[in-house]
Amino acid sequence: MIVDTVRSRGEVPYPDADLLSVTELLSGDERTRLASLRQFFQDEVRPVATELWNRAAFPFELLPRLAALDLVGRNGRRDSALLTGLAVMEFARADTSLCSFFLIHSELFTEAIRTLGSDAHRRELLPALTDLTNVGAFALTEPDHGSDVSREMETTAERVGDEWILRGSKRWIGNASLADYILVWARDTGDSQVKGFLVEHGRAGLSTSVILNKIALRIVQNADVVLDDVHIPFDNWLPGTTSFRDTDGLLKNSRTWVAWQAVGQQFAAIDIARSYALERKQFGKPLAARQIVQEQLVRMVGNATTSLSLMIQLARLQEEDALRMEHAALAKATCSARMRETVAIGRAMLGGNGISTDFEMAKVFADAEAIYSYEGSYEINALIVGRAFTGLSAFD
Amino acid sequence: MIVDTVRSRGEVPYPDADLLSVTELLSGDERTRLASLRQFFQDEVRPVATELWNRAAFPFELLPRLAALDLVGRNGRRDSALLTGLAVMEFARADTSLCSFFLIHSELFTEAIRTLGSDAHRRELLPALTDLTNVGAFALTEPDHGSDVSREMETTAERVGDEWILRGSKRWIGNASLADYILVWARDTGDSQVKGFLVEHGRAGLSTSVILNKIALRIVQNADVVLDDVHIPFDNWLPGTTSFRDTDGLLKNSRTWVAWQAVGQQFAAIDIARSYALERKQFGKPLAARQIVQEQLVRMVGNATTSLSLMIQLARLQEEDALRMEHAALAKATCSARMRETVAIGRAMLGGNGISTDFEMAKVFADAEAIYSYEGSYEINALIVGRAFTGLSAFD
Amino acid sequence: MSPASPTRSAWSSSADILGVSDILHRDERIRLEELREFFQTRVRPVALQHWSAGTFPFELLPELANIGLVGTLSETGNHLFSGLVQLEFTRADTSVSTFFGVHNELFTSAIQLLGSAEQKRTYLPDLLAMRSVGAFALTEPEHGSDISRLMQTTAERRGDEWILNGAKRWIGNGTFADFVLVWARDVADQQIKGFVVEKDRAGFTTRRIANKTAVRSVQNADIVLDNVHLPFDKWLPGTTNFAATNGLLLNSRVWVAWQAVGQQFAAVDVARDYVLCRHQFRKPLAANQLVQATVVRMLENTSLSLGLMVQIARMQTSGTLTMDQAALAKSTCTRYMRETVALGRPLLGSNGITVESEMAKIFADAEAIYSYEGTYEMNSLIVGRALTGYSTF
Amino acid sequence: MSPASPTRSAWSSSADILGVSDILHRDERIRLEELREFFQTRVRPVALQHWSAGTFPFELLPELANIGLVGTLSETGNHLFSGLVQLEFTRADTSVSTFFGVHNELFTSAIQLLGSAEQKRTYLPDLLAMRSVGAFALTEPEHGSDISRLMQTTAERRGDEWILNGAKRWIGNGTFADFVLVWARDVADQQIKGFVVEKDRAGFTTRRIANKTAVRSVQNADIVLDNVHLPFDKWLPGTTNFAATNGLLLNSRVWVAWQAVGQQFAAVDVARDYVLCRHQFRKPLAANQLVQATVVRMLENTSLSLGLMVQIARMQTSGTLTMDQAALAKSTCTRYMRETVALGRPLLGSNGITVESEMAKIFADAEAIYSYEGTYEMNSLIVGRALTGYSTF
Repeated sequence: MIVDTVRSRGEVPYPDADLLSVTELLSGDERTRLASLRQFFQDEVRPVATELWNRAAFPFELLPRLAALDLVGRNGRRDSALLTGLAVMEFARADTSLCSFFLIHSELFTEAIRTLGSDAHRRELLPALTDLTNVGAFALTEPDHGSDVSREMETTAERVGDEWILRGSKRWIGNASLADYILVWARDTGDSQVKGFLVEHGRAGLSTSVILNKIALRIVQNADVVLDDVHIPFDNWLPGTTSFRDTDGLLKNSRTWVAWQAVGQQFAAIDIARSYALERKQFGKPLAARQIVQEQLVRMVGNATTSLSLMIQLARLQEEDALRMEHAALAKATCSARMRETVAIGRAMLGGNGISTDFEMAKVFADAEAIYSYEGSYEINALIVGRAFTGLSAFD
Repeated sequence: MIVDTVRSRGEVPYPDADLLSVTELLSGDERTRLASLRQFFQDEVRPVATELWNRAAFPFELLPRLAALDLVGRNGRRDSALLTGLAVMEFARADTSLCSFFLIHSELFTEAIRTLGSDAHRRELLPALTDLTNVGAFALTEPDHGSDVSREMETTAERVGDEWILRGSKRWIGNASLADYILVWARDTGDSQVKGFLVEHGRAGLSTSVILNKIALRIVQNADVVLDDVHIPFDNWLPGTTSFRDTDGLLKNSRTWVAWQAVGQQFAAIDIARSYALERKQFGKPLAARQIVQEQLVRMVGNATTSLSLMIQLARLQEEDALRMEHAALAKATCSARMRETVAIGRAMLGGNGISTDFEMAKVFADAEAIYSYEGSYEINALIVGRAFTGLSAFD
Repeated sequence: MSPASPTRSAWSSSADILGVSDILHRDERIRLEELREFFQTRVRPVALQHWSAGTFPFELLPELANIGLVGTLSETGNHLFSGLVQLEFTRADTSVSTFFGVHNELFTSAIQLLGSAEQKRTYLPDLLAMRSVGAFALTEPEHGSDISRLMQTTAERRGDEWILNGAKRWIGNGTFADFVLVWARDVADQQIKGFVVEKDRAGFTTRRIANKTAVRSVQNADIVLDNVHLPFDKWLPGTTNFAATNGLLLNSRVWVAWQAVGQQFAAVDVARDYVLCRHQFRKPLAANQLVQATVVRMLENTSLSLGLMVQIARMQTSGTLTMDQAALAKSTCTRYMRETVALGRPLLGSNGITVESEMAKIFADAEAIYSYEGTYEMNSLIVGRALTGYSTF
Repeated sequence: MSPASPTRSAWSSSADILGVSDILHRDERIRLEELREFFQTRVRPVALQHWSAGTFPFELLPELANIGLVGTLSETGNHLFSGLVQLEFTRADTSVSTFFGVHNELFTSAIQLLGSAEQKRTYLPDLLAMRSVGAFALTEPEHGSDISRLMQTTAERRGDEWILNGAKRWIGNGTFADFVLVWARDVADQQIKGFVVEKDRAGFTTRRIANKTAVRSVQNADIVLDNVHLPFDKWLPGTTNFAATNGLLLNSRVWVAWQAVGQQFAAVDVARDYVLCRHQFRKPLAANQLVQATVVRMLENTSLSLGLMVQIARMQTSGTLTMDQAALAKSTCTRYMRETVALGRPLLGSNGITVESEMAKIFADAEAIYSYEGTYEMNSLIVGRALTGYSTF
């Protein structure tokens, strides 16, 4: 039973729990676009997501319709930072797994081609990527190295004549099993710098195995990737990648989009919790008519609304090209911490029904854990902010 | 207006908020003793404490009656660890400042004489100490060194003939301005070990200045102590103190008593909050009849009751002589963290009246901050436990 | 490195840093150690796979019977001992311990306490030997916390028979239990009474609740009772009104509070193993202040919870325990548990969202414990009523 | 080392790590900078001593008048600018900013919005120049949140006079204000209306509330009105019923939410200075993970609060702000503030309980902000009603 949010919309004020009148910040065209994106996510994504999540299955059939939204940006078209953020939020509000699939493809892989690839890379790859007829993945973390992968990366790329030979293994790589291209980060044995390499699906020596039994983001196909003497042409190196620092721009923005996901997750929890509290009766009156429940709803809305407010400032910094890594780290840490409290309150509001995905909330609650831990754990992001604010590094 | 706890006792179940029937753990004699101590604290201490706290004044006139309770233990008489703990709890429940005064005198100074002093020290000093005709203080922390004072202590004791010469300064020393004796910890310049020295009130070169403008434990007279070439006889050295390790036993137990104070503080907050919530009406019914308020009260009681339960186990370990520093650190950190949440809930329950000491809660709330920070900050105690549990030290 | 390998040796280094098990008699300590060894070596290793698949480990039933668990728990008069056994069971796996709790604390206890001599003779031997399994059907699709006032399932006496009609929801073990204790409102006197319904009765159907994210090995059922005819003597004569459930619900609330402690021990076990084994920036995670502070907060909550349960057990043993106290134990221990597992889960980073890490399972299971046997809020308001004299529910 | 010295230079390194002040126009930024300098150099240094003594810094009044604060705030149409000014005022001292808020947001605004032309002519010049000070008397000894329904103070019209009777409690500035805006129930039509009472009216007495642990420099009063006779024209004609207070309370709630942000900035200022200066184990406290994590949690809360207030200011400026939104701002920002100062206070250890450290004052003042202008709970239930359609108060 998907709780009928639409029905309850007509019955309560602030039907979308938007206490900020946030669309006032958009132009007329942007408002129209956001409304149609939102409608797509709510009508086409949300209703199918829970069943996919239960089966840990990926909906290839959805890709053409998703491509039609032109979210990846055909021919260089870009939405504003705020509209993009709100779109990510609304996507995650409908389903976080599919939103994550999309962000890996669009904001990590495609954006890497755009900003770090050669002209030839862009010319050859972008059309199919923006149309979602090709899908990309981004392979950075390794089995033994997550937060410290920049210093401790073990995967290597050895230049031999006109080729690179890649060796090593990667873990937790989203989309890897179904991707046409994987952007593999490896340490060049020549100069010991970390660089990015395109590895096409089907290359000899490349193998992927999907990570099963996840409790979060179950639609996303994460894989262990093994690179066993994978030979690729020299040109598969992205010329914009000469050291690990070149990931900064990508990671800064992707951290920001993940923070937007954390906002979307909160509104998803609010949508479900409010509808449930209005419909579920206890001792003859709705849960929503009880003080404890109202205070919990308001705490959720307070968390979500302040998180959204923070992200509006992040979007401003992005537009002004003033966004720094510590801003993105602050946003990611802050919004994901709020999210964790928000979904925990919401989960409990549904009682026993909150542990069945049939009521959606269990999925939202579980997905929050992935958001909290990926793109840098809470602690790592906090220490990035701490370093910026105190001038002292406390990573080790 | 002191809220009339006694009146409300007859009207509600669990009048003392004792959901553990804790006196079942005591013998008949112990129950009688605890009841009479409790009555003294509630009838003689609590009613005068707020006004003293407002003025930051110390009630010398109370000392004879306090001595009559024989809490310090005349002629070697000792209460069981559990009864002692419950007595500290009930003392703090009535007023934390006076309880702290008492603990400094009894559990730090007098206990040091008992366990680390010479026979002569014991013979000469104990009678007046147990009668509270003499008062002791304990001078360990320094202006620049709190948690790291063991390694960084700057106060020195130089042996010259039959004398020691003490030089340095101490900060935050409770009772120092009114004490007959101060136990000063100083580094022996001979062997660089930290040792304990008795400094009598009035010694040339000893000066104390009371720390004013505290927001917590305002009845306790904390002082800055300066030792400017203070000459004391050789025998003023406590022969049981040959290195800093000798403070362990004292600090372990005093940390435990402070944890009991944190429990008492919680019950104080519960007493006041419940009485207030039963008496104060809003929209025509008592605050106590509202869900939000009840959940808050139960959270306070849950915190207090589990803290008390933890301390019952600590008392068992003390009786079995199995108490280790990590147990005491766990108890101090845990109970003081719970206390902080409990008094914060209680403070807010009184609304604007909660910031006036006329309603007592403001005092309880403010005092909690001292408890949280003294006898090792929360973090230091946590890291002691962490080291014991992981085998790894993370202090620096 | 296997960060959370289910077989370990250092049991001495458990979260019981207060040495609570030292309070037990020597015989009890030995038995507890034996059972812990059984739970850790037999239950814990198979639990992960069943949890992922949402299947019940039927292969464990003979072993559970063989180790004599039902007998141990029903024979001891020391509630601290039985509580610690439940803690150790949950420490190995919450689903299987929940299955067992339903069978033992709710169904078997009901026969023992509320059944006729004849019913005891008929049912107990197989129950104790776990040749048959019981379930307990109280909550309904529309009513959880308010079930006592608003129960819709009915029992109508016609001659020597009862006819039951209605629906039940969330019934643990419901899909396969041999016997379900169904609570229904007697239409004659409007009182709620208990009836033993065998699984093959005509009109009795169960449907498994799929898609759970917590205690996934527990087989919860939606049950429909459509004109189920029962012989008169399937009514438990000790159940003349809803008050009959009080003793059962008191004990089961305490049992669930012990589960909340066991969950925390499990989280501490897994967390410590992981942070000691996993290296970052070339040192163990455990060498970081932030990591130690997190583990210590878990230990704080665990110690508070365990400390409380020692006292609850004392009052249970002395027969003075009230529902207020049981409700406080349930709400407080589950509140701490929820924080403890929320602290522990991220210590494992992304690895902590795979079932294989064990932590993901522990984290997810906490939500069931927080919400069943009365939600956190409902138990709090029971205590609130006791503290203030005002009922707000 | 002076861990929390009130004069510092590194203002660039403020808690506004999002650069919110960059949104302002250049002129506004310059003026904000000027006011911040004034608050930090003139207000902050004298605030500690007055707070300890519980005295009001009358010596500041000419300077406050001179810097033109009332005018700046009443002339700007940009609520973000005025909010940031209030933030900066509170960052220097909460008591003095509270005094000013009562005078400006509650009393002076009431004259401007609800007074007659004659009243404006009479009162405003002195109010703007701070030659006279106002207070606002709404709450009563027995009624706070429920004052609109249960107000007991009465106003009775007799010929050309009003006669006021009743008692008010917690009235900020009440002991020395030249004018108190007293709200009373008109016995004729039972509506609540506002009256300007001069401090020397017969029958009007005030008693200072002593022994406060928060905003100690604010002079709160218990007020008794014993047959106070007023000329008819002391009634503000814009106040025909309680709804007249809505606009004032909306704005004052927003102002208090800005105070909650200012408090957090102050806590961050003091915390950072301390942890950078204070050494432990021969390194700055700030080099510890635990310390950094704590400071970052403070920054998180501060950034969330400030981010929200930027949006609130936008809606205020566009005239669309509702009481629901103001209530959300007040409850949420004060919730974060309370956590922020609770994180910050122990960073200073025992030094953090002396007023001289500044942190003790900030920590204590938070409690007043959390409870006034509607408690946390009451504001939450206003939002809850909006979200659900059900009123629970």
